[in-house]
Amino acid sequence: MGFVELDGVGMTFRGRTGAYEAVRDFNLELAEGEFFCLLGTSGCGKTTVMNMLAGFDRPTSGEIRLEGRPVRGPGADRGVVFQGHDSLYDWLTARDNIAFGLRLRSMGRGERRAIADRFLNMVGLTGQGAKHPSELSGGMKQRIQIARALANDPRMLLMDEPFGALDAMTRAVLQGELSRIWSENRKTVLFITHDIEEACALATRVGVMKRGPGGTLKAVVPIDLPFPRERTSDAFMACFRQVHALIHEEIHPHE
Amino acid sequence: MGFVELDGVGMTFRGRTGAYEAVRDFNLELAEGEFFCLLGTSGCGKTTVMNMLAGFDRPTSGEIRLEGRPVRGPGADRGVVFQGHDSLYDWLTARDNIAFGLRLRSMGRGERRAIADRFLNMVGLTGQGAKHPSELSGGMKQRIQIARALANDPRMLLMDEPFGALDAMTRAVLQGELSRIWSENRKTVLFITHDIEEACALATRVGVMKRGPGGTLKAVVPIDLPFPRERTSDAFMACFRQVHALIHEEIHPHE
Amino acid sequence: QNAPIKMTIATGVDPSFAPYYVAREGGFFTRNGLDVTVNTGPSGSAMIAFLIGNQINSAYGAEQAGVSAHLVDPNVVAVAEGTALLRWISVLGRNVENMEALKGKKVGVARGTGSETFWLSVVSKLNLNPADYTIVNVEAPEMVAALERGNIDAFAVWEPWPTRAMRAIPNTKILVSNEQIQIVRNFVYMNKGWAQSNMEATTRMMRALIQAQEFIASNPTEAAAQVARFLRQDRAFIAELMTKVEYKMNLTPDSVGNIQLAIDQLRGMNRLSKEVTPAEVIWKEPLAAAAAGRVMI
Amino acid sequence: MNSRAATVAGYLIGFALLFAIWHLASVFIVRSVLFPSPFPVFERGWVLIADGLLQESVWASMRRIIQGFLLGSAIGIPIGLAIGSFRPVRLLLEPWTEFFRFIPAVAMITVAVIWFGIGEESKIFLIAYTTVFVVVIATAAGVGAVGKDKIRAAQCLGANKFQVFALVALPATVPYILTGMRLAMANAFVTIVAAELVASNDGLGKMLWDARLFMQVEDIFVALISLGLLGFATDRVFRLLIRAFAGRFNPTM
Amino acid sequence: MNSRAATVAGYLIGFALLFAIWHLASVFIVRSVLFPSPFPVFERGWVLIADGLLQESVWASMRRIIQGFLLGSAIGIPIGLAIGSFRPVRLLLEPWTEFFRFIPAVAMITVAVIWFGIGEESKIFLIAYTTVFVVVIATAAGVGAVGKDKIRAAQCLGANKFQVFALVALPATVPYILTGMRLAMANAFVTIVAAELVASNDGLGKMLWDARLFMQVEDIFVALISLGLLGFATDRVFRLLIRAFAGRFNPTM
Ligand SMILES: Nc1ncnc2c1ncn2[C@@H]1O[C@H](COP(=O)(O)OP(=O)(O)OP(=O)(O)O)[C@@H](O)[C@H]1O
Ligand SMILES: Nc1ncnc2c1ncn2[C@@H]1O[C@H](COP(=O)(O)OP(=O)(O)OP(=O)(O)O)[C@@H](O)[C@H]1O
Ligand SMILES: [Mg+2]
Ligand SMILES: [Mg+2]
Repeated sequence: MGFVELDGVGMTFRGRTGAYEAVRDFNLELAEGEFFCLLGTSGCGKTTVMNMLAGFDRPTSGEIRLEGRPVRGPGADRGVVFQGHDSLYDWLTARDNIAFGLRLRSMGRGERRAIADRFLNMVGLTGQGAKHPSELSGGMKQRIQIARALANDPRMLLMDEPFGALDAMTRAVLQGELSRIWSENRKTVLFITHDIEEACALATRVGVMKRGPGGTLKAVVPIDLPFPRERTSDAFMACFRQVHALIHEEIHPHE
Repeated sequence: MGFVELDGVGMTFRGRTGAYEAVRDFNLELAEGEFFCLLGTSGCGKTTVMNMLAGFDRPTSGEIRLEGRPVRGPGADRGVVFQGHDSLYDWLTARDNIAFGLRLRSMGRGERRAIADRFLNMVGLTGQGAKHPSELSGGMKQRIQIARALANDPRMLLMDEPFGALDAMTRAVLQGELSRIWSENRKTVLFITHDIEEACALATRVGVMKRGPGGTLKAVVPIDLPFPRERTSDAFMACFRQVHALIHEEIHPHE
Repeated sequence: QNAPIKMTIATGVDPSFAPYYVAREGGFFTRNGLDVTVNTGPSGSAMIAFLIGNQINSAYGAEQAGVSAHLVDPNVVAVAEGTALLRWISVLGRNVENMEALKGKKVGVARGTGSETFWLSVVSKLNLNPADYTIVNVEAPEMVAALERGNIDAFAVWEPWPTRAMRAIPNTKILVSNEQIQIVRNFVYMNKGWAQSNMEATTRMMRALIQAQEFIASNPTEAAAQVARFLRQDRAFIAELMTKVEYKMNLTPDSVGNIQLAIDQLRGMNRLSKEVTPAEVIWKEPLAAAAAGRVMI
Repeated sequence: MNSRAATVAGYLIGFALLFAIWHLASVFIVRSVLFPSPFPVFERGWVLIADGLLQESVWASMRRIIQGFLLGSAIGIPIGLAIGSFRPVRLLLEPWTEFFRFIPAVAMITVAVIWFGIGEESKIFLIAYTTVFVVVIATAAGVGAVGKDKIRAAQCLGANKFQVFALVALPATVPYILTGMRLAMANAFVTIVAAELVASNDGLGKMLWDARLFMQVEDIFVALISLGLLGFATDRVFRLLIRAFAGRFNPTM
Repeated sequence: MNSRAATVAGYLIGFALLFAIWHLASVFIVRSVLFPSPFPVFERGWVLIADGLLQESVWASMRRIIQGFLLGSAIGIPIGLAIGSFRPVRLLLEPWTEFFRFIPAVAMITVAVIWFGIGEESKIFLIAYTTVFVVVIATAAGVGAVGKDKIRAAQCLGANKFQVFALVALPATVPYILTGMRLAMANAFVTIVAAELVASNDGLGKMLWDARLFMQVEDIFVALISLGLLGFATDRVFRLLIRAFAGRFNPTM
């Protein structure tokens, strides 16, 4: 029995324009401590899968289990980094946003502040803790979101293109931090990205989705390389090419 | 006299947490038909510069001129692709969002639809025109925004990380389309990105900003390669390395 | 010396309720060992309803309202006739000479108030045909505006409206005054349950009101000044209005007649939920206890 | 379907509870002749319905409410949009709206009669008067809350001030306008009672005033309950119409 | 600074215009003894101020308005949040709020007096009554408009239902609550007039009713203008307080 099991999961949206089957028969098992990267073309259903695993939406078919128990709703055991910045609290400073989860557990003010500042530091926003979200740039907001999820120290992390709006350098730094946190605590991670190199650098397994309608898991590539990974090594390059081929095939199926 | 001139432009935000000088003494001249890529670390002031050029914010010092006349406000001559998706109209379908600018010019319904469908096609969303923004994935929303700006056929395009939330393949397709449109009509483009390869592939010149506070233009690299560019060529690689070094230096100034 | 007895009474703002105001402003309540709070509302009749919940101990108002309240709660009783409104209500016409000329025209009447009672009496006393007149329901304060605008050609309403209208609008005159038709009377009401268990206070209040009435009769100018002060109104205006009424504080066959008339009128309007007699509505003990000579029934 | 059944069940339970509490209050707590238990009130209501009197009053009042409400909304929406969109308009008109909205309709009766006479017009005027300010404020607040990127996008697609107003501010403000109209509807119901104080021969307001004058407690409560239930029903219909016609503007309502 | 001057100038011009139009209307259009020109009204107002009578009335009414308004808001905000946040609460309470909000305060006078007597309490009750529903609806609408990602983020940071309610729904709803309170304030002013119909010895409402009974047109207008100006001033103060204390919740107001 895996830590997380997605068992024949499907999701059909019913809207004004009729029904749309976004995900069909999605099967996946994650062991505890795995770092799973999910790739796929835009609109194939990645966010939809993540929303179901987080417990925000109920699958319209199939079942999702966490440690054998069906997922019924969101919980502090699964920290989420959302696509977009709507999830930040406009009325709180960057620091208070990061400390929000700690406040929920009635942690003392001083301790909260110390932890929040540590994570502000980690995402490269030292000294910017007093700004409100409306005073931050796009990439800064995204980093606050990441810091908020990490500061809460969940067992599992669900991250939807967390580094999408960041420059290469900031991105590399955060990749390193995430990898370090993961190796130290062996959290289970589901990581959505469009960056194949990023996926190959971080993941223990990479999953590629078929495009929609009826998006589903098309192939899973295990990456058995030691951390930290040497991105110029031949083994890394081989992985990269394998994943790249899978995605390319998806875009141009007849070539 | 350039087509666009930014002359000693500065921007200081005054908020509850005091004043913050985001941009200082920014100087740049763009010739008509140039494709200028602006790079810089997250939070260095790229969006701020673009907002001033678009006419949304007035610089607190210096002046911006378009064809010699000071910019006083936004206009249809400068099409903008925003960072984030708040600018889409939730109450309109994807197709009507794309056709919004055409409707403003009282173009007939049929013609509008035909143009909108052409651009839907171009961004890979054929047949999805009837969906509303809330029914679209993050990447799909971004593509609708791009299509909306392009469909309006402005003289100048201001694009803030337009391809940020897209997978490599969709991104490559759109880069190709943008490059083609640009070569055909020689629009002037200001393009903000974090992807150095993307910048080198598209731009006639690449600008790198110094990090804030007081972010400003640090260096400009002209890229005199013919289009379409061969990304594996030595000349391309040289450009890439040059820009990469500039940015790297910015992150680790003392190395 | 005992602490003064606390009481709450309520009524409208109108010189026809002068005994209340004078008893307070002239200190008659205090001299009788009462500490009285006088509350005012839009009309005396509206305040009678508060006797039902025993929110107040006494009220001052018209017959119909008293009978209506008595029907809901038999504890609401009339203890004295307070004021006879001699030249108080009139039919006032604009561009019409007499009741004959008013035929086929529109008359403003404030439904459910003394205005309506009066109009019904005019019709029956002068043997008019009600079908000859178009009745328009208008609240008293809007009468003048309606007349001015030509929405109505005449109205039947109490002072100060007729006086005001005659001053403000040309070609207006009083067609009928209530002196020729029917003397309307305002009564003092009490909650019988409360009064019986507070007989001492009740008697003292009756005594204070009688003294106030006598004071008004003997010192009309000073009384008018007191009323004007209480109402924050112009002195001369109040004095003029006070000449149109007579303050009584007694119970006479006329009082009984008016209560009977009110009962009949309510029956005619299909508003009488059960039969009552004036003897049930009037309770003479308190007045008898204070001044036996004033009870003449 | 299931959710609709839950809604109806919730409403039924809610109303049943309301009447149960009323009954208990009238029997055990208040015990005043002025506060009847629900049964004599329902009985009286039934009599009035059998006589056709209640329907007549309801119809007369509803006609006035709807006319005044629609008139008030039709005036209030454009004014609110203009106040929210154009600073000079705001500065000039705000003293007016912010002044008049605190002046009660009941105090405007005399003025209404002077202008419109004692007929239907003055009643409709009073209801429109009471509707218009709520709609103005809610609409202006809505315009203020339109995301600035939405407006900027329109501007750089070439929209002039009027187009931003009509094609962005208006549709983006629809949820606020509708909330404002829902709130204003209660004002219209409240004001009908004051309006029917002026020279009227029918309507629930007149029924209420008459009943008050003659202390007919059951009639008072019949009128009150009619107003409450009518209001409830009108609000439901309004929401249904919103869902049907304007749903895409308003995912949350 | 410049913008504040423009605001004040705008207000002054707005009010000047209002009084100019009033003057012209009274002289050329309406020409009724019941519609005085502004000058005798100001004169009468001055006399009332010199006698201290106007201040007394204003103070009496404002005390009641503020007490009732604060009470109504204090009750309405949590109820609105609960209705917006919890479906069972909504289904059960909605019939109540949606029923009572259509019943005018003026019709509740009798009930208020039965419960609270003819003293201050019944007046404050009536004002609270008229405040509470507007605040409830506006608050509940605000909760419905909270971005779902904000709520989801709290849930997966471990917030229980109550914490989502208090730490996300409440602050995110503040702009709606404040708009609701601004709208409700007008209701409070409107209702003070009805409330002071009940056995009261002071206040602007009583001044208005007395003046109506004695046809003192100038006094009526003094009372109306006092209500309007007080309302205007109260609204400005309310907005300033919002800016000062709750500005970060509410960038648009
Ligand atoms: N409205 C504002 N008020 C105060 N500070 C602001 C405001 N907008 C931006 N800033 C500050 O200005 C700086 C530059 O912001 P800007 O959005 O231009 O960055 P950027 O280069 O676009 O970054 P990114 O790549 O993350 O989008 C940041 O430090 C930000 O905190
Ligand atoms: N609420 C909804 N109603 C209807 N259709 C929806 C809804 N949400 C998503 N979809 C559809 O489901 C499909 C998958 O969406 P999803 O957001 O999961 O894509 P994604 O893989 O995350 O894409 P991206 O990389 O662009 O974020 C899309 O075609 C989208 O149009
Ligand atoms: Mg997605
Ligand atoms: Mg930016």
